[in-house]
Amino acid sequence: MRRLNPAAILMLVPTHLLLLVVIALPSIYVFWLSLNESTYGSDLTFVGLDNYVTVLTSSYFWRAALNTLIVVNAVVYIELLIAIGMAALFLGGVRYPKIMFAIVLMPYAISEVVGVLVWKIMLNSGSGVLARTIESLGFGMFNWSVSPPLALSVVTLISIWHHLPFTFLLIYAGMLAIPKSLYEAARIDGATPWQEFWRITLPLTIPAILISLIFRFVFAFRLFSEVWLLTAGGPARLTEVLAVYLYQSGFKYGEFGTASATGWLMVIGSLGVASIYLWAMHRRMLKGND
Amino acid sequence: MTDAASIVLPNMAARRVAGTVRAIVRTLLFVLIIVWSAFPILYVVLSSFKQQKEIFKYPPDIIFTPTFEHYMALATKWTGFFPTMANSLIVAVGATLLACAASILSGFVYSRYANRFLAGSVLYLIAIRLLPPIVVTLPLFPVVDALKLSDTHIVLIVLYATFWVSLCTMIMKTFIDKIPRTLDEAAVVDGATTMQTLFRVIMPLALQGVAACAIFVFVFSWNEYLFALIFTTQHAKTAPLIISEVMDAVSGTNWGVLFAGVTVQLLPVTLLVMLAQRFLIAGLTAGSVKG
Amino acid sequence: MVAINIDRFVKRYGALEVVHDISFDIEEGEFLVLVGPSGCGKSTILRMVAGLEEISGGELRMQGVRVNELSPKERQVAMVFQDYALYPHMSVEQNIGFSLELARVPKAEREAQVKRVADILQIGHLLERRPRELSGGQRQRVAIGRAMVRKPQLFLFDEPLSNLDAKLRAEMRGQIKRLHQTLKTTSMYVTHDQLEAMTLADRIICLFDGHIAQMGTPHDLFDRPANVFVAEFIGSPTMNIVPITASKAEGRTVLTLAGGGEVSLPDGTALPSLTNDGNVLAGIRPEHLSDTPTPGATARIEGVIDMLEPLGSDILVTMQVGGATLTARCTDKGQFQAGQNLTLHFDPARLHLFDSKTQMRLG
Amino acid sequence: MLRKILATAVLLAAAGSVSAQEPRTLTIISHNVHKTAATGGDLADAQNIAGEWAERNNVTLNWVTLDIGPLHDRLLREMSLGETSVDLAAVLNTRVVPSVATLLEPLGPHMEANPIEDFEGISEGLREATVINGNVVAVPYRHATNALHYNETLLEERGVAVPTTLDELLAAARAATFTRDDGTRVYGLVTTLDTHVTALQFLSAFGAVYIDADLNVHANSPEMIAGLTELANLYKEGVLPPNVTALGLDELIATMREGRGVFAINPFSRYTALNDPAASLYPGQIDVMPFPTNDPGVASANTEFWSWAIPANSTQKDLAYDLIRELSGKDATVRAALNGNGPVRPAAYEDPRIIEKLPYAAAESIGLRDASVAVPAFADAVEATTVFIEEMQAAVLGLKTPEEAAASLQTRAEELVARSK
Repeated sequence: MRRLNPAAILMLVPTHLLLLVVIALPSIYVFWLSLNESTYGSDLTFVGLDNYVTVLTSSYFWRAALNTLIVVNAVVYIELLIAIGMAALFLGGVRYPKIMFAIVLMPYAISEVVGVLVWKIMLNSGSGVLARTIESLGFGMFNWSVSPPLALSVVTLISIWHHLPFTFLLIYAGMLAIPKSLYEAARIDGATPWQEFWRITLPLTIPAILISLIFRFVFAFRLFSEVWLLTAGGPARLTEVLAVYLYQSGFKYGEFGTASATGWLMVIGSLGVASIYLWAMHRRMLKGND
Repeated sequence: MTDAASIVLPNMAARRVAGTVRAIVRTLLFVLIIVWSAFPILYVVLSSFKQQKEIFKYPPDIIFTPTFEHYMALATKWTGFFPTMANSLIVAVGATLLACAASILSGFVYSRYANRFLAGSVLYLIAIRLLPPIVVTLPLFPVVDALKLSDTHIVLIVLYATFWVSLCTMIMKTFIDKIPRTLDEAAVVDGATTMQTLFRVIMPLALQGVAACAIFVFVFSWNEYLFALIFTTQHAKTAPLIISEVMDAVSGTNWGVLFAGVTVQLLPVTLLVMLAQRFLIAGLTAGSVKG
Repeated sequence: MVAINIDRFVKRYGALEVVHDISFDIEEGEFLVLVGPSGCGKSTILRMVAGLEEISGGELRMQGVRVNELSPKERQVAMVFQDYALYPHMSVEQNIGFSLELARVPKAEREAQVKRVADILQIGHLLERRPRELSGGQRQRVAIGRAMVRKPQLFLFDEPLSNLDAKLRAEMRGQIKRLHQTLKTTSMYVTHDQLEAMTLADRIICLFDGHIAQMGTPHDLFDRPANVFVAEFIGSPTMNIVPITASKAEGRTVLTLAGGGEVSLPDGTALPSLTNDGNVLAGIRPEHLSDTPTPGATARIEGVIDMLEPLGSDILVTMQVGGATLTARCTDKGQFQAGQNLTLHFDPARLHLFDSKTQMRLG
Repeated sequence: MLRKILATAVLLAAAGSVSAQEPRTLTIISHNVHKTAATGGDLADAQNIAGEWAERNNVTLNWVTLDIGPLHDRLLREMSLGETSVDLAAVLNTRVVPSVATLLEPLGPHMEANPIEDFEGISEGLREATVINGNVVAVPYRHATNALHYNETLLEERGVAVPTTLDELLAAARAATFTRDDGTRVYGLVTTLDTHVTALQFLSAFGAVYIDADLNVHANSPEMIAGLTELANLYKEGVLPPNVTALGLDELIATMREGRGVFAINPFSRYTALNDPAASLYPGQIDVMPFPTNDPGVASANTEFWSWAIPANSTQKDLAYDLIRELSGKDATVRAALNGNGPVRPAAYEDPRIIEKLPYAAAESIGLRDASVAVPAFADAVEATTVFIEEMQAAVLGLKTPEEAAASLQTRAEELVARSK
């Protein structure tokens, strides 16, 4: 490990300058906003922690938080398992890699809004291709939109569909970077493919897995389009997630204090759910990696 | 070899059967993956060639006479679409280059240097991304306007790049971590400056990471809607805004045109992915060190 | 002429000091080998000379000029790495020519230089290949070629042969030796293998725990090891070292082994002045012990054969004597059997005595 | 590489700021329908009202079109700046709450200096709704009044007569609900219950009012409870689609076009989309009438309407007002209606050009006559609609009884109203 020298510090400048100007400074201002009451074109009125009290005493906030927690954890972990399995499958060799690759990444390439709409069309009770297929298979009418558990399951499904390529790509690229010689050594030592996967592939993919986990938590926590376009939080606000709550309570009414407070509470919440992985990453960084 | 260790010949026939079973299972899994990934997309692409009336037919027609009317409509009625695609391209390419360049530099530093400050700033890199972007736009909008950057490509390029630079830095770090440090030293002894080391030796070997980052940033910038909506009006307007106008809340969505637009939108990204795939599976680090 | 001065080198990592106040010079054209077990600081010193590690204390001078602050390029050093560190994305030609390219040497000249080096190393036919298409020995040659092409002031080798199998290692050792004889470039070579050190070096510096244990020609280190550490490190099989008590009885010197065995020394054997009331460590190399009396081998020691390790024409005989174990290298004529009594003969001049406390050579 | 990007960026930024300084450019932000209404868009017989005005006045129109939500979000952000480049904006009545109205230019002085032709000819209900805190802040331009669309072919197929009263409608919707042999379900009544407008349309036929113009809350009225009960029953019986609370506009249109719905609650102007021969399986067979009540001849019609407004921080207010004047003229209103606009002057429906062009002109004129705004504009109006949607959905899905929902709605709406006063 070399000591940080001026050249290295200079190389950090572009990244940190971008983050500082575009996100860090505005975030600080947003914190100030959260301590004030304001709307479009109005001056700020300092109200202390009132906005936080408003949000934290709102039953809608807590329902949204619970929904978010359930959906986020389901999405992130299921997606991770599928992605690892898929990456391992691809690692064993792919025919027509270019085309396969394009196909696998397509759900990610399509815009989120359109992706959700297409699923909604296909799942429309009584008319969608998938809903009618499910019905014709004898499962009864697939009326997910009025059942919060079913609706949130559909949200989870679509979110996984859309973001799986992200997680897959990170993990697959991580697996590809493992030197072949390690596998050769393991094979000579008599390892079965299964052992190879558990003893070499998986441990050496941990850094990539950590990153994908952390960033998927970051992205999933602000899940919006899936819920907004499918149920708009309904019926009766039962399927709202935090980002929808933020939009409903903050932006729809132009209450920036509430919106900012909710935003900062979401920061704390997502730090909470991803804390183990953040801690692990910090540890690796302190130890200077491998 | 006297006692215990004697070679038992495996049952070759059983092994062949197991191999065949494995091949079949693998093929089935690939088919499953294709169906899962491509089915909704195929639905969009096929629908874009159907008459409006046929789009929602159940059971859907697999074989039909294709029509190009929606593509024609896209070109003639939604005249903004193709020009805005050019904007999308400028913005996406610009954001990709900026994000990749910044993250290669910082990812290299995070990989090759370590101290308490750097380890702490990794947490900062991630934590800073936790605030929902829509909230961040509150203070950004007046600032961008005051800087006269509203409705320019540069504002979207900078915004998109910033929103990915954290993740890309971490990606680049993990990939550069896998490159033996002696290669840096060899380059230094060969007389390379830090920049030459990075761009001539490290970057070519971290192309997998660069490819992954490029895909992420490009795809995001290509489809991004919220910031484009807030920060552009005319000159820098991107294609997703036109697509959203097709999904109209007054006269209803024009599905045929929407699907045609989405299909067109998908093409450049698909090409990029196919291009990047080559770098992703290159596995260049083989043979660098050791016998 | 002195080419390099290493003056009071110190290396610290935080509070941990791993190289302690080390000084030595390298003569122009000399082949200097730093040898020592892993963790002794030899690689660190090499990397400090190369400019890859910061010099925490002391001064490095080349041709009399302080170069602490200069980059490796400015110091005009070239280095061969233990793991070769070939650029995997470049062909052999590009690997070798990389430094010239960075120095903006014109293409034609660059190609000529690469060709010249490749011919010397007999890798001319491999120029188009990538490192992953090369064997271990070929990679090693490319790594050397990459260092050679720059015509450096100083060649640095960081355990370059440790990843090769025994046969290749011997072959490459010879090649490096020949190369040095041709090019006469000042070289500094780090290894943990004493055999490499002995065969290659004009001069050896043996390091232990961040200190110089001994510095000198291979003969100096072999014949007059300055301390127990060097005595045991240099030479294979390892020198026998046993604690003894030396006493004078009737004008004769008697060496008594800790477990009770006795060494008979002929009359008039001159021993250095002994310390610690005669409690010292005695050392004798296995090849200096013989089962047959030869002229000059006037000292004797008796014991019981414990183990036999045939080496072909020679055999290693391990003998138990008074609680100590001695190994001798004898000519194998099938005369030994485990459990047999055996008398070994040696020349008292070959006996090395060390202070049991300071471990330093006596006399 | 970085340097090149930055250089390009600076160039682009410079190019952007230069073109923004072109003289006499009027920037209009609106929905695409307003652009089509004012310019004719790509219609075959386009009436380019705004274009003619622009040519006369040597102005370049810079037309920014956005969907409803984004349009207001963007407009509000622009109006919060010190100075905006937006000169003229189309705004939806429910969005012009008092806090927003303060960001709009009061039009009274402009109208005094330069009156709009026959301003009183614009529907009174709409004109009154644009006066906020005593100031006229917008001029009504386009209305979307709810009505009842019905598929004549399906009614014939089921042997059901076209209803004339609310009770007949409910009976007809039930009678027209059936399942086809191939498993396709046909729903008697289709509506979008993810928004307050259509639900309030249905409820107002029972005489229910949520919040009146004087900000009195009537949510816990017998009429409201009766309406909610009926809605819940229709849902339970399967007359309404099972996903009615998540059913969006697009799905409503698709359901009607494909003959999976018989009656639909929708604005009059949806007629064109539902009968579009390119997209509908029943072109020309979906008729429209004012939403019936049990008083024969009296329609129930909830309306939403769009107006033109000028941001108070605009730099070309006079020019913008001149365009409003042009677009609001009597003849311009008729010509815009020919472009497909919902004319805000009842007199326009008597113009022969309109009668010839719009088959539903007579019905819509009755609708416009009886129209009232669904929820009046007050500070927490948007939140009041959210609360309504929540309680209404709970009643329809049976999560609450209609009585519970109505009582809860009353309490919550009163709180909101009290907060605004």
